[in-house]
Amino acid sequence: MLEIKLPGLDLKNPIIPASGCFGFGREYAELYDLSVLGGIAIKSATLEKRYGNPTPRIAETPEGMLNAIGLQNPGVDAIIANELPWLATFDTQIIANVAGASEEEYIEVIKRLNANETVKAYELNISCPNVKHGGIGLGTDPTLAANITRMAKEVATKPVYVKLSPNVSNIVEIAKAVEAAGADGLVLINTLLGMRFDLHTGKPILANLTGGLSGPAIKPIALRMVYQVYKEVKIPIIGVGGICSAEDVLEFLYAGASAVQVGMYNFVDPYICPKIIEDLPKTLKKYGIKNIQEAIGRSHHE
Amino acid sequence: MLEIKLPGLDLKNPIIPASGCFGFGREYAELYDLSVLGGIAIKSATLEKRYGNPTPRIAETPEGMLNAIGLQNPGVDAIIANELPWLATFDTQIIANVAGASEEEYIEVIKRLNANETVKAYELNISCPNVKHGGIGLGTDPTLAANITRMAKEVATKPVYVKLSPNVSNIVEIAKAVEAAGADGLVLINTLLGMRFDLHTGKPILANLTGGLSGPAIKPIALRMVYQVYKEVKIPIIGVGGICSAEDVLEFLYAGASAVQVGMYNFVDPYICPKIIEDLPKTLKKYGIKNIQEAIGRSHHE
Amino acid sequence: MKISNDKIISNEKIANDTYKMVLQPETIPIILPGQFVNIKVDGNMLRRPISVASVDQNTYTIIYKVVGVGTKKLSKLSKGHILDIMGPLGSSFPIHETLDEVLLIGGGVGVPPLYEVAKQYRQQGIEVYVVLGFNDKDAIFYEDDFKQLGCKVYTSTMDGSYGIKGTVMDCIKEHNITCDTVYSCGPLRMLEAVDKNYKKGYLSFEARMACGIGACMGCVCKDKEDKEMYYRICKEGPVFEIGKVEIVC
Amino acid sequence: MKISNDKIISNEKIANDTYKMVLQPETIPIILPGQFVNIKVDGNMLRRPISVASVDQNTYTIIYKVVGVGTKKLSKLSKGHILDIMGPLGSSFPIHETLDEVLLIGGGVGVPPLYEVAKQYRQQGIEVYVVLGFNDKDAIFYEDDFKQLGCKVYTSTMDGSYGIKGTVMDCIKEHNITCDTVYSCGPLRMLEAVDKNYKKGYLSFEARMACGIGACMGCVCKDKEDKEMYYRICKEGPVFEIGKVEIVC
Ligand SMILES: Cc1cc2nc3c(=O)[nH]c(=O)nc-3n(C[C@H](O)[C@H](O)[C@H](O)COP(=O)(O)OP(=O)(O)OC[C@H]3O[C@@H](n4cnc5c(N)ncnc54)[C@H](O)[C@@H]3O)c2cc1C
Ligand SMILES: Cc1cc2nc3c(=O)[nH]c(=O)nc-3n(C[C@H](O)[C@H](O)[C@H](O)COP(=O)(O)OP(=O)(O)OC[C@H]3O[C@@H](n4cnc5c(N)ncnc54)[C@H](O)[C@@H]3O)c2cc1C
Ligand SMILES: Cc1cc2nc3c(=O)[nH]c(=O)nc-3n(C[C@H](O)[C@H](O)[C@H](O)COP(=O)(O)O)c2cc1C
Ligand SMILES: Cc1cc2nc3c(=O)[nH]c(=O)nc-3n(C[C@H](O)[C@H](O)[C@H](O)COP(=O)(O)O)c2cc1C
Ligand code: FES
Ligand code: FES
Repeated sequence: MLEIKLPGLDLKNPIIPASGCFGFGREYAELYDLSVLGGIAIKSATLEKRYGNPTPRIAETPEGMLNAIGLQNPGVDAIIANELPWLATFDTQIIANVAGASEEEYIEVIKRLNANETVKAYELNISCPNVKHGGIGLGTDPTLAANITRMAKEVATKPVYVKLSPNVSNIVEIAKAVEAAGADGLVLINTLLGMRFDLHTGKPILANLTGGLSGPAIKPIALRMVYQVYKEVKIPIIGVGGICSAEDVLEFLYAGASAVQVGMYNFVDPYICPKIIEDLPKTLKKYGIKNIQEAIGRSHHE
Repeated sequence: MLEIKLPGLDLKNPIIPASGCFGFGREYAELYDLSVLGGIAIKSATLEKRYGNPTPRIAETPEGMLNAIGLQNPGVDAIIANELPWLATFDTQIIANVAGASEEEYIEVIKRLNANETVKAYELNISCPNVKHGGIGLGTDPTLAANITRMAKEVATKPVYVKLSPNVSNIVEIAKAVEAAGADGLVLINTLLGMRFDLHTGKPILANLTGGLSGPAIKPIALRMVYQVYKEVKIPIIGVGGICSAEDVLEFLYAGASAVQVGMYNFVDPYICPKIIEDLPKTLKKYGIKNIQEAIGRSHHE
Repeated sequence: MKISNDKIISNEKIANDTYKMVLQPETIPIILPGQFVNIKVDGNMLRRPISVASVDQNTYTIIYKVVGVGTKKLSKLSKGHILDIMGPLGSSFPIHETLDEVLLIGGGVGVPPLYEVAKQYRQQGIEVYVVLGFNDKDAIFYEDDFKQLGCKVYTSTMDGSYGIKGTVMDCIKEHNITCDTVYSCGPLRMLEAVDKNYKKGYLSFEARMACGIGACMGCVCKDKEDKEMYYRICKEGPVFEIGKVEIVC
Repeated sequence: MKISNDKIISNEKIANDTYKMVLQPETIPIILPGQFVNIKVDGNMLRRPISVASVDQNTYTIIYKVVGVGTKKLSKLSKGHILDIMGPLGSSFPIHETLDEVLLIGGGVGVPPLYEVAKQYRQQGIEVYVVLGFNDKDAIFYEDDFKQLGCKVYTSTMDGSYGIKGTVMDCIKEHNITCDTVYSCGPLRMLEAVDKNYKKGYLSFEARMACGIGACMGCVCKDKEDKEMYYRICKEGPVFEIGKVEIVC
């Protein structure tokens, strides 16, 4: 009742830890068997190793947090060499999140991952500031978003999901542009830009000044975007933003998501993903839903 | 130490209940003397009486709420006749929030309020869907935002503050457009668009489908926008979004706000405004701030 | 209206998912039958509106059903816990001294606010018919309490596991209750039926609320005739004269 | 590492804004000196990392200072309350059996994790010098506890209201302590000074954390030499060999 098939992804259940919130799974593998997961979206891969932003990188907010990690990762080659073979030992679907400071970097990362059999799909993180466009995220401009999608689709040998930024006036416009450019699916949403200030110093808490807001606080915004986009596109949507219970998953399915990702709540409760997977059948039953498929987009039906 | 002078507004302290969260003050006047408040932003006034949206209009979210009231108000003439004379009996500064379904409606509302001495400033609510522009808020397009500001400034006999929508890719662009069009100040931010779903029916909880997200959940977003806009404009900013303590006020001042508005927290604790006003001097002292002025924009200094 | 720190004196399950909580306020306010209190639940933003079921010397009682996170949390609280409560709020069921008999129609957790009405009428020696509707036998509560006041109590269940099978309207028909002044509280569909069948009396409504005191316009309903006229359920309501409010199910 | 529901056995103020909490876990894990636990505080998202000060039969002790909302809430909890705790986490202070003497340098709430180090060295009969730095007399704690272990304890305060006036480095100079193997924990400026003046030993660092287990990269620091190399304070740390980590104040 929990299975769901999406382009490239044969999910035994719709629960996927979100990129950046699960590393490459090693820490969580000490706590539970990763094979229980529907899939895993691994930390954003860039071409070269990246250290990321200076610290502090973390600030707490009401029912949420800000992060400004800055895409710290060992680089795509190291990921292929050290992380993917290990991840291949688990019975779960690996989604490679791809990022870069220029369009060319995305493409090169994808090229290197193409040959790897462990990776089942790509997730383009188009929220990060792009040096070629004056530090603007590709995700805030429909033309740029469509362009990188098209470029990715040209080289990718696996389905391409595009992970959209919520910091936009019109999410539907971006989603449609990305769909028209050939995206196989959408991931909604990345973090909202936020800030906190230190009461003593008067300065921003994060060394990077601003950071990405995630957690239950943003759930209503994520739900709204999934709902609006579902109405206007045909490709499947993976919902993400503030999920921390089977009830939350159900809300995202109703809104139009076909699967979901769990982000910062892994930090609050490292067992949250297996817990949700365990709760999901009871919860579906409680609300009279026979299977995941029946719940997807239910708010839009008749 | 708490006084602050802004265009048209001579505030004894920087605390102002936000529009729509305080009605016309009558309910709260039963609880405390409204003269303790720096000012009051009254419920959005439209030309005619408006009933607003169907119910349910309210949904709860983590550290926040959604509302879809739909600008229910008795219309500007009734406000002038019944509410403003009564509000005039308090020693506080009245800000009239102005809304409309077309530019002409805003202008007509302003014209009728011009003669009223109780109103010290206008606050243009440009977040509401505008019939003339296909239901898009004027606040998501810099040209439309500048245009309504210019029109308002032409007829207004009192300073005009523009209350911006946070549902935009680039808040600075809108803020600068509005400043260039003659705005005397900015109010940042209105609500973020969100949704919730009923687990039993699968349908959106709000009859209006979407609603405006407010409360502590959105505070980091509001702080970020105040910070970004402060860097780029010269006109004063009134900060709003999730404020529920004197510490929150201090964060907004650091970010660049000259005064603040308190919205949905009035519902959680109807005494929140007088409480914050009482706490503010201690809090400033605790963090070594001599007066409000010293805290404004502190995160940007040296 | 005031905000008060009320102490939980007891909090016990009285039926399926249904709890009865006795609260002791700092100072005892005047609470009229049908009024509600608005309860802050730790970790939730909006207060939960719950009707007052009965008022005693220096305590009052509420009955609530666990339907979501807030009422779930309430059900876990123990004796001695202090709750942040706003109230009493809203309009009340008027008690008339010139009536011979009244009919109280309650459904589910709409039953409690009628108890205080029954009490006050019985104190005046007026005949009180009480018709209660529940989903099933396990959901039933307060039947005996009404009987102890000397009311004539008739109960129905939707599944027929107790009393008359069917709605409260079925129950009234079945028992040939002819009293024409009603006081009613319960699910909207029930209120709609009562509104259709009676001309005299009062109905109590629910709505999702934010402020609870009339400031936010979150809880409005329309006048039945004048579509321009609206009422705030938290302020002009929750109790309205029958026929006054447009009922949209 | 595991998640455990630990019961508060006691929670008392031991100095200005400083509290000592004794906790009883469901099953007693092996906790090494210098490791920390990550505590969930009701109503807050991120867990609060706090070092373990000492480990006993079936309890362990933490010492924390009230600096913000989370520690404030902790300070209000009473005996019997159950806390959701993740741990033990991170690296530990290695205990060497071949040393003659060690010098522990602690500042403020950096003092507690050194207590278990002192205990283990004293159990081996090794000479332990302890230099403690506090802001003022009212902030002092644990001085006697170290003395009772048989350590040589020297205390300084920034305002001179007790012991040597000045920093821990002033105190070491003043008392001519020459021991060259140090274990240190405290404010970053203090660690910087210790790092500059000693070649042998261990430092324990702090960072704002999200996951606390090495997954999020929230808490990283850089290697002092190889700027490409980084460490996670929650995983490779919080304890590092002196000279290993780049210290940016
Ligand atoms: C005037 C009034 C009197 C009431 N009296 C009683 C009573 O005596 N006993 C009783 O059991 N219930 C009563 N209710 C209903 C009660 O308020 C809801 O069941 C309760 O708020 C649900 O909270 P929750 O957190 O458990 O549910 P959730 O669904 O988790 O609540 C989410 C949000 O929706 C609101 N909400 C959900 N259901 C309702 C509802 N039916 N009416 C209003 N708001 C709702 C909640 O207040 C909260 O803001 C009354 C409602 C009103 C308006
Ligand atoms: C490995 C480690 C061990 C520690 N051991 C102790 C100890 O034994 N005793 C003690 O009193 N303190 C210790 N701290 C510091 C302690 O974690 C913070 O004082 C505490 O988290 C503050 O929480 P708050 O809610 O009171 O402050 P707030 O300022 O309200 O916290 C807001 C956020 O910032 C984080 N934060 C604030 N200050 C710090 C800090 N100095 N270090 C890390 N995160 C911070 C909080 O965890 C929270 O996520 C340790 C920190 C680390 C990293
Ligand atoms: C610490 C942290 C690091 C993240 N890193 C990435 C990343 O590298 N790439 C990416 O696409 N999203 C990243 N995200 C965003 C999450 O994948 C997710 O979209 C977002 O946090 C919203 O989900 P949540 O509310 O469940 O956390 C990160 C989020 C957090 C909290
Ligand atoms: C119930 C409700 C009604 C509101 N009505 C209006 C309105 O009429 N005009 C307006 O400009 N803003 C309105 N707002 C937005 C608030 O003024 C404020 O900008 C927003 O709620 C963010 O502040 P908060 O987080 O403190 O609530 C309303 C908000 C709420 C919660
Ligand atoms: S709940 Fe705010 S007006 Fe009724
Ligand atoms: S806190 Fe997440 S890696 Fe250290």
